[in-house]
Amino acid sequence: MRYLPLTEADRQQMLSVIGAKHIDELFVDVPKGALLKDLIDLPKAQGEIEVHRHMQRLAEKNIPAGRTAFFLGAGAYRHHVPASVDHLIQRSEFLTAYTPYQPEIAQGTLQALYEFQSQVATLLDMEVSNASMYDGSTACAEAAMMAARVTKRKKIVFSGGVHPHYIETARTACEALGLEIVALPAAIDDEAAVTGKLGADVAAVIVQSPNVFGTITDLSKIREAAHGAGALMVATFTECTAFGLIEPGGSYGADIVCGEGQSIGNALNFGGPYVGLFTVKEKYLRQMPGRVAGETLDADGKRGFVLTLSTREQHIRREKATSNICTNSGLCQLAWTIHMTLLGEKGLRQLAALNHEKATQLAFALGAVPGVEVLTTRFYNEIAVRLPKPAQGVVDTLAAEGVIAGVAMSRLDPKAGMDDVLITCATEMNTHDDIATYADALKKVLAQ
Amino acid sequence: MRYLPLTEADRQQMLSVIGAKHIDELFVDVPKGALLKDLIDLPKAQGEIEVHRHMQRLAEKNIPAGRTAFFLGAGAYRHHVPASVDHLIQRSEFLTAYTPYQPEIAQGTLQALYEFQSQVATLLDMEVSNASMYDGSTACAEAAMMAARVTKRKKIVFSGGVHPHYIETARTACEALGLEIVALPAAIDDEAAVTGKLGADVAAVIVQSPNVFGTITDLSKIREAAHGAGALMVATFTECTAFGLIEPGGSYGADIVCGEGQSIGNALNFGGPYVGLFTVKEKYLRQMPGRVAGETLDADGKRGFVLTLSTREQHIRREKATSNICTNSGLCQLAWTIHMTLLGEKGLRQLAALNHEKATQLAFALGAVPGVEVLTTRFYNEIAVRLPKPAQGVVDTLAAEGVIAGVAMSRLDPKAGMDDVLITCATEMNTHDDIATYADALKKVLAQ
Amino acid sequence: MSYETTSGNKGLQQAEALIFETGHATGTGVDLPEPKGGAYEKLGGLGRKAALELPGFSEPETVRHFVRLSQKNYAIDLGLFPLGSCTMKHNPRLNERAARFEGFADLHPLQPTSTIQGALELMDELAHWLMELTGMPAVALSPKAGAHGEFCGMLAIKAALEARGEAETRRRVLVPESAHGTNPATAVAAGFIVDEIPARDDGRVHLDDVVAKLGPDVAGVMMTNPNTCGLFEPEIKRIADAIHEAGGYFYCDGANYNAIVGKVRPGDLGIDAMHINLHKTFSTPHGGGGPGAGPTVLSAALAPFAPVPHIVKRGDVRELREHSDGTQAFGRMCAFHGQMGMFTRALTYMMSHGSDGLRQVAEDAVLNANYLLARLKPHFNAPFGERPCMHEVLLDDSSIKPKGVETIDMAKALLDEGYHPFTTYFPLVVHGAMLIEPTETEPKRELDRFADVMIALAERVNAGEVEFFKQAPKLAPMRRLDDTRAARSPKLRWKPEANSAAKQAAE
Amino acid sequence: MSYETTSGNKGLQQAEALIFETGHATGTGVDLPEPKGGAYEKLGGLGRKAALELPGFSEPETVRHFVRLSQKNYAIDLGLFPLGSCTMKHNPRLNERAARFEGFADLHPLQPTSTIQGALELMDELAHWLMELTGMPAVALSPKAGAHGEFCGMLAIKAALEARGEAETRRRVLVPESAHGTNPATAVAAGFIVDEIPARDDGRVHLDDVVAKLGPDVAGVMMTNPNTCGLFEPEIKRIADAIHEAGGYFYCDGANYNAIVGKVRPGDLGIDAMHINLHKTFSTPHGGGGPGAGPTVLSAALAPFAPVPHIVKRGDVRELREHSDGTQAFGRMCAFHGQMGMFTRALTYMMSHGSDGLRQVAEDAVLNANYLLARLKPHFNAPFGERPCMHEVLLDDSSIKPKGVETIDMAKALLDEGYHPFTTYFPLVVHGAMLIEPTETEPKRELDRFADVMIALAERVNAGEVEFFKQAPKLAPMRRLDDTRAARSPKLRWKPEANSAAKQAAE
Ligand SMILES: Cc1ncc(COP(=O)(O)O)c(C=O)c1O
Ligand SMILES: Cc1ncc(COP(=O)(O)O)c(C=O)c1O
Repeated sequence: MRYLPLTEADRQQMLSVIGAKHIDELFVDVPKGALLKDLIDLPKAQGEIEVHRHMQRLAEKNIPAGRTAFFLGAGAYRHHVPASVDHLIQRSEFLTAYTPYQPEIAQGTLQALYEFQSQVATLLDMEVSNASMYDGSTACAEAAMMAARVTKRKKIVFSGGVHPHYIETARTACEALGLEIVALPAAIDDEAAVTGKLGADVAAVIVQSPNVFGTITDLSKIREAAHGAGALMVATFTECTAFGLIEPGGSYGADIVCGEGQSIGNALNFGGPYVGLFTVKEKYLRQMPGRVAGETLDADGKRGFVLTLSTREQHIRREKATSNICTNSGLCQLAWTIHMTLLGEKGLRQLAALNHEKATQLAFALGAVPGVEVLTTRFYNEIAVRLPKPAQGVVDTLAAEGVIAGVAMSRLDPKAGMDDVLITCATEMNTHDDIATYADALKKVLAQ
Repeated sequence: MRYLPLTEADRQQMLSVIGAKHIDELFVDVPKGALLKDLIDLPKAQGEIEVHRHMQRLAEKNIPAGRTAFFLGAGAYRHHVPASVDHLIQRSEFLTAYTPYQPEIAQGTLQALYEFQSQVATLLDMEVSNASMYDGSTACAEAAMMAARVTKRKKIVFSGGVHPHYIETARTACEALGLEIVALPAAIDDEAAVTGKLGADVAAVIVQSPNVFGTITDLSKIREAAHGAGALMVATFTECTAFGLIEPGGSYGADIVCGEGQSIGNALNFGGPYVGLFTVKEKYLRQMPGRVAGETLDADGKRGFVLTLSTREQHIRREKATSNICTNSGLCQLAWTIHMTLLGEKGLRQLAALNHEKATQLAFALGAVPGVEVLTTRFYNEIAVRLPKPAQGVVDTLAAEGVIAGVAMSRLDPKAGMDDVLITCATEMNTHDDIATYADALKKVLAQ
Repeated sequence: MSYETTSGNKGLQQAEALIFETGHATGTGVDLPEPKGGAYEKLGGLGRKAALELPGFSEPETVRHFVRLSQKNYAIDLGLFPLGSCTMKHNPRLNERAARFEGFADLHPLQPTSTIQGALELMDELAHWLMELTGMPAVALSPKAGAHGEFCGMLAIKAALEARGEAETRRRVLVPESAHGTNPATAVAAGFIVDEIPARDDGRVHLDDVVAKLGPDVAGVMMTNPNTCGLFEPEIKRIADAIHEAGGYFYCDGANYNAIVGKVRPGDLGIDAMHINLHKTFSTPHGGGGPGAGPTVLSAALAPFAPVPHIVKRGDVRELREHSDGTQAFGRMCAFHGQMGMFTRALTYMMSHGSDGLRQVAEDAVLNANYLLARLKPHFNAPFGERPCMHEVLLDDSSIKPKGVETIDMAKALLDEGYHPFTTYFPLVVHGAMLIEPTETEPKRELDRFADVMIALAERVNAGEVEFFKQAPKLAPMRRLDDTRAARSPKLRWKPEANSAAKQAAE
Repeated sequence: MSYETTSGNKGLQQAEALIFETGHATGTGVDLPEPKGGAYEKLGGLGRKAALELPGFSEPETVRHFVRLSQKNYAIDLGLFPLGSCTMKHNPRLNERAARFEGFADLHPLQPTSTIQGALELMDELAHWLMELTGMPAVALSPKAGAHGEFCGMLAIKAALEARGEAETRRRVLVPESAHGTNPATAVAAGFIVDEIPARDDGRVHLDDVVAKLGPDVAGVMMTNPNTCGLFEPEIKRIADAIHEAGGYFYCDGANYNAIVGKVRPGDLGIDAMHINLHKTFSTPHGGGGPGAGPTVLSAALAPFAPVPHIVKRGDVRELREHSDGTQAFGRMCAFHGQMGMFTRALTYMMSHGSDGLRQVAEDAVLNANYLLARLKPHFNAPFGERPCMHEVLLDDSSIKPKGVETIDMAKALLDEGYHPFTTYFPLVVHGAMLIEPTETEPKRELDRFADVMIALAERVNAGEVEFFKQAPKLAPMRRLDDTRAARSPKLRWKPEANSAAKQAAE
């Protein structure tokens, strides 16, 4: 077996050093009957050629985004990741390292983490960032739980613009802890509904901007209302490139800003692995979940980095930990940092402007299709449109034509009562032709 | 421009340190009128997205071997290269290093070279290997020239089984030096014709086994005849995996054994880059072309490796050099070494046996097609067959059916008078189904 | 041999400042068309006002920065990485290739299901392998790492209790003292109360201790098997039976599954839920801290409560059920379907090994650990060394501490010898623990060299060379780093005002 | 800080033996079906008899072996690699990706042309770029490196002379003393006789010197421009005219084309043939010694003699002409069509830069070199430093040698500072030459750091620290290696009998 270096001779020799005759003597503690005599009924070992072929066959049963006119976002975005990013994250020293528990031989990972934290905090205009969460949805759930810890309150209010999957993820986690989730009705423009709903029992109000319908929101009023009620404001997001063009939650005084980082450095990957970004105000640092790298000195007085503040974490605090998270999104976080380093302020601003430009072109093109109404008026790269037919059927029909038009709101939330709403987005990857193809195909489908 | 780090501010500042006002002041030596004022009429800079798209579009105008039933060899072979090979050769420290002129910071390259030389010499059963040539054809040409130097004679005899492109490459190089090339008529079994032709003016007889028709030859008689005439025997090859199963030239007492290494570690790449293998008897070492790594000690007495015997080479010997070669096939040679390390004796023997097995299956299947005659009786993984029609047309027709059947001998050598001969090969990549598809398609085409 | 160079480099070891110290806002490594300007701006006046101050680098500078950083890391690809509980095995490169196939990597999780049939089939195949290997009837693929899998399993238990109307009454979860920190943290996150089973001298959980704690308020137990001391729990089956009898469920932490894959099916031991760290047993790369994946197998009792999404097969076509309404699913673990990029790697790994190779994995992992145990036992205290271990060797510093050398010093001395050390001070139940997990991908000669080094270090302890250890590491990229200083006044990000000070320190 | 470790490692620097010392014939990292045996054997009794004794490694061991080796190398990705004449610029990663597209990498050179239209189109595009940039009407793509391109160009000259019936009479080729070794070696390989043009104090080739050597037996001249001293040849155009007038041809070594790409077209200078090292100017990776690619542009006079294969366009379809019969082609350079893998990379590079970016390449390369010249001139002797240089700075050791420090010592001291040194002792016409080529992909701060280091070293020379230099390197993976010993009794491969001795040395 190509991955197993021991030879039969090695095995015999090692057993004799151990003083055992047969390998099963080392499994003595396994209860009688539970030690399998036969092989489990699964295929036997296969060579690279065969396995490669099998995986390729499976891959080719899918239609990759790049082979279509592609306008789907809603939590995951198709951006160009420079070739050097994937090259660098595949370096053995990054790819096959563990969590940097021995900082003297892990400065590569640690310095990159420190740079990541610095970039994320800068991008989101926040004071402190952790070293990543699993993804945006779990980061958002952690924010809800953290807010409950900070405020010692039990009610979490979700604005009507938060991605339904984020709400469900948080609901699953929070209800187990006995927290109450109040999810306001889905709304293209969700600001007004939130500000009214905040009583003295609210731990946090969670808002998303750009929201799931693409709407961008001035969060000042919500922040005022939240803070007025003694609640935290959590600002979440699914598209982090937006903050190259619009103000992030931190600029509106949010207490926690968290969301999905996939857009930078990471491929679509059918939903994972992604990278959750998580930032807080410094005063809440001790309640922050997840790892964090910090600066220190070595015995010679040289600057270096270590994982720090681990008394918040499960391996020290156990049942009193701020979270149970252990393994996080290391390599995806590294990809984020590398891509962000390549972008810099200049590249990020250009990228964001380009996304916005494509989205305005898309809005214009779709708005010109008879029967289609563009619902989102302030947006970054995503919009919601109302169709004269149920959106799910339109999406399916268009897919057969090679157009991935977006996602029907009814798929994300069947109970929202928005069956005719389609969420659609454009990025720097969309050409003018793509947009024309989409609009033409939509016109045809709607005319049928 | 994403690859150019200087900013405009840097440029201005640097010019002022230099004491120049404008960059063109640094180009003062360019003759008046030759310094271009305008941009050359070519497209301007493009981003990764656009260039990627363009290259992909070109790539997709080809039909990759793997998307066909593929049976083409004749100098380049489709084998499986383990994924780890490509991963390792892309390590920055290998990929972006230069020729190891500073051995203290190039031991990675140098030790790998030493291992390569050791592996190649072992595989070919020869005493000394160099550090690689461009490819098999140029290695063979170098062997011809080296034989002329060693023997101080001017006639090179090519057996009728040598790849026609190798003969043409050697002819081009040798005739410039005033050497005479005698190419014997192409012959499936070329042994007998050679032994008769060797006079006292012959510098070398060059034979290939497996030859271009796949025939493997006992080189003992040719060796005897060559040495009897005071000539060298040069054994060349295009398929180095063969020597996991058959005796290499070295075992027959060849003076120079050289050929193509592509089969191990290297993709088809439409013909290049490949890696030429070049080995000699130790007594001819000082006449060997190309670089070579050797063992030595450092100032602390530790073993290390350096490029050595450079007094043979152009950068020291200039017009008296054994060759003008400078840049060779570094990274392809590294890929060869890595793949060979993965194979080891065990894997190589299995690989070779598997190739042979597939080729016998192929010979059997094609032999059963009405009108087809299998011409090669002793072979490794390649055979020649006689078709009842001109082979070129059959190849073209089959290509349209998704079968790449091999190459018509008339394409390699239109003057050989073998228009009905097809050269076809099988490797570990061919499935049973592939072979059946091929045989069926051939049957149909021949029946038309 | 050492002197201060002008460059700050030491031979091949390159000094490297922070990007914030050397980059600038106009630097960039991407070429994008200049935006056409605000003509069509639809931002509603919410455009970003202040400068971002994010440094950018050209591609050459970026590549160099991260290549330089990378060389300050240790990694499996450099040598033995015997970090106990972490299963640092070789990461096959075929897996990396497969994960990057366009048909997997360039697939959006919300594409119409007609366009993702291969992806769903792959998930089903992976599920099949996991279920067959563990002998369990169901698996939830979506958990994103081990701890997330624990959370999934405990939520399934909670949902099952709820379905029985006992969620309010059964809130106590028994967790051995030796458990990994994620276990108690997870139990609490799932709304349970942790009740610790105290450690025993033999490193095992005793049936009696469990039985003593059972009662009508017990939701279940969270045990690790093989456990964190590297031992198989001999009474596991009987403990499971006792728990079930008492109306509770058995959660098994499967982090150490590598020791028994193909040899023992957790389903045969009475387990109700177990996460599998694909980044351990099934070799998806650790990547310096993630990503992982924590599919969680479930017993028949818990299967109905598995979280969405579910894959539903209708004839030849696979569909996704994405909402829990109308099902017993307890909810949703994350936005999408889990760590697809890890699924492709893990399936590639499994198919490469096959049922025979996976069994050999367990045997070789256990053999390698016992071989190290045999070689090291004469030189160190092995608290449970009387019986064979599983895939990990547990030593402690009790024989060296009296001579002034602790576990941490031994670890730092290993850095100079070119090794990543063992896991230090875990499990907590053994003082000065050194937990060594070689894994099956180490050849014998690497084990021997490591054992030689450990023994040579033990001899230095015996020779009284305490300062040697306290000064270590001396040959690593950095000397010992000051954790206390880092935690005392945390500096967690680069800040412009700290700029010049930091720059000085870097030089 | 240094001591002998038990493992032989020093922190992250891993000791690593030869595969022949640690591998064995039964080890393997591939899984192939066991062959079914000899039933169908068609070997005619010529099967391999003796054991091969090729060592094999599992994949984990193989990966580790080569990763460990790799870390003993310096590379562009680690830092400045100012090796004059080698143009060690950044290698963009997009190019690596493009070269690996299945549609290029998995293509056989002899596939029917209907299946390779994209490949032929790519070659045509590359040819178009090269011809436009150089202002030349033809290009032979097949040469496999620079020296092979020289050979191609000289054979084209020979063929042109033959066509004129002057091949026998015109055999003398003028080559400046400063030429790279490949030039005279190539001329001889092509059957010419080398006549050296002696060097001049100003590092240039003088028209007078050339004219003095012209005659009816002169085939041509081989000059390098910019030349190996890093200078543009001011009289190049007039030299070309003189050569042409005398009935000869002008071969230009294009190794230094990076300095003028987009700024000057060689075709405007009267050049008849010039190779372009795609692995220099167009950034295909050097790979530790290759592969390269040496497409050779040809003037109208030489174009008819270009070697096969030729691409022939018929309507929209491209065909290959693979035999020289019926053409004036001088023959064939190699078995197939040249270095396709380099063509994809080079075209990707060219399109990324565009005509504007390529011009900027030349300007920045020249600017960087002149900046270094300005900073270093006060501290070292710059033999031609009075005028601007092109992309290379030429220093020599005349100012330091009297103090006991030579070029080689300076080079070895740079190793400790974390740099690959300049090219040493080339060109031969300058004693103790140090030829520094920074390339355009270096940011200013890297140039400044390098200059600081060079200046600090110059100060050490002035301070009389000769031993410091003679002992260098001290921080590199190895101390100074003994070239003489290696050449005296060459050990060029591992041999079983030498096994145990070698093993001892490794330990
Ligand atoms: C015993 C044990 N349980 C649980 C975990 C948590 O797994 P993860 O890091 O994948 O969340 C670990 C990881 O180190 C572990 O060792
Ligand atoms: C001036 C000069 N000419 C020719 C060559 C030979 O080119 P190649 O190494 O590609 O054969 C070189 C390479 O270093 C060179 O510097």
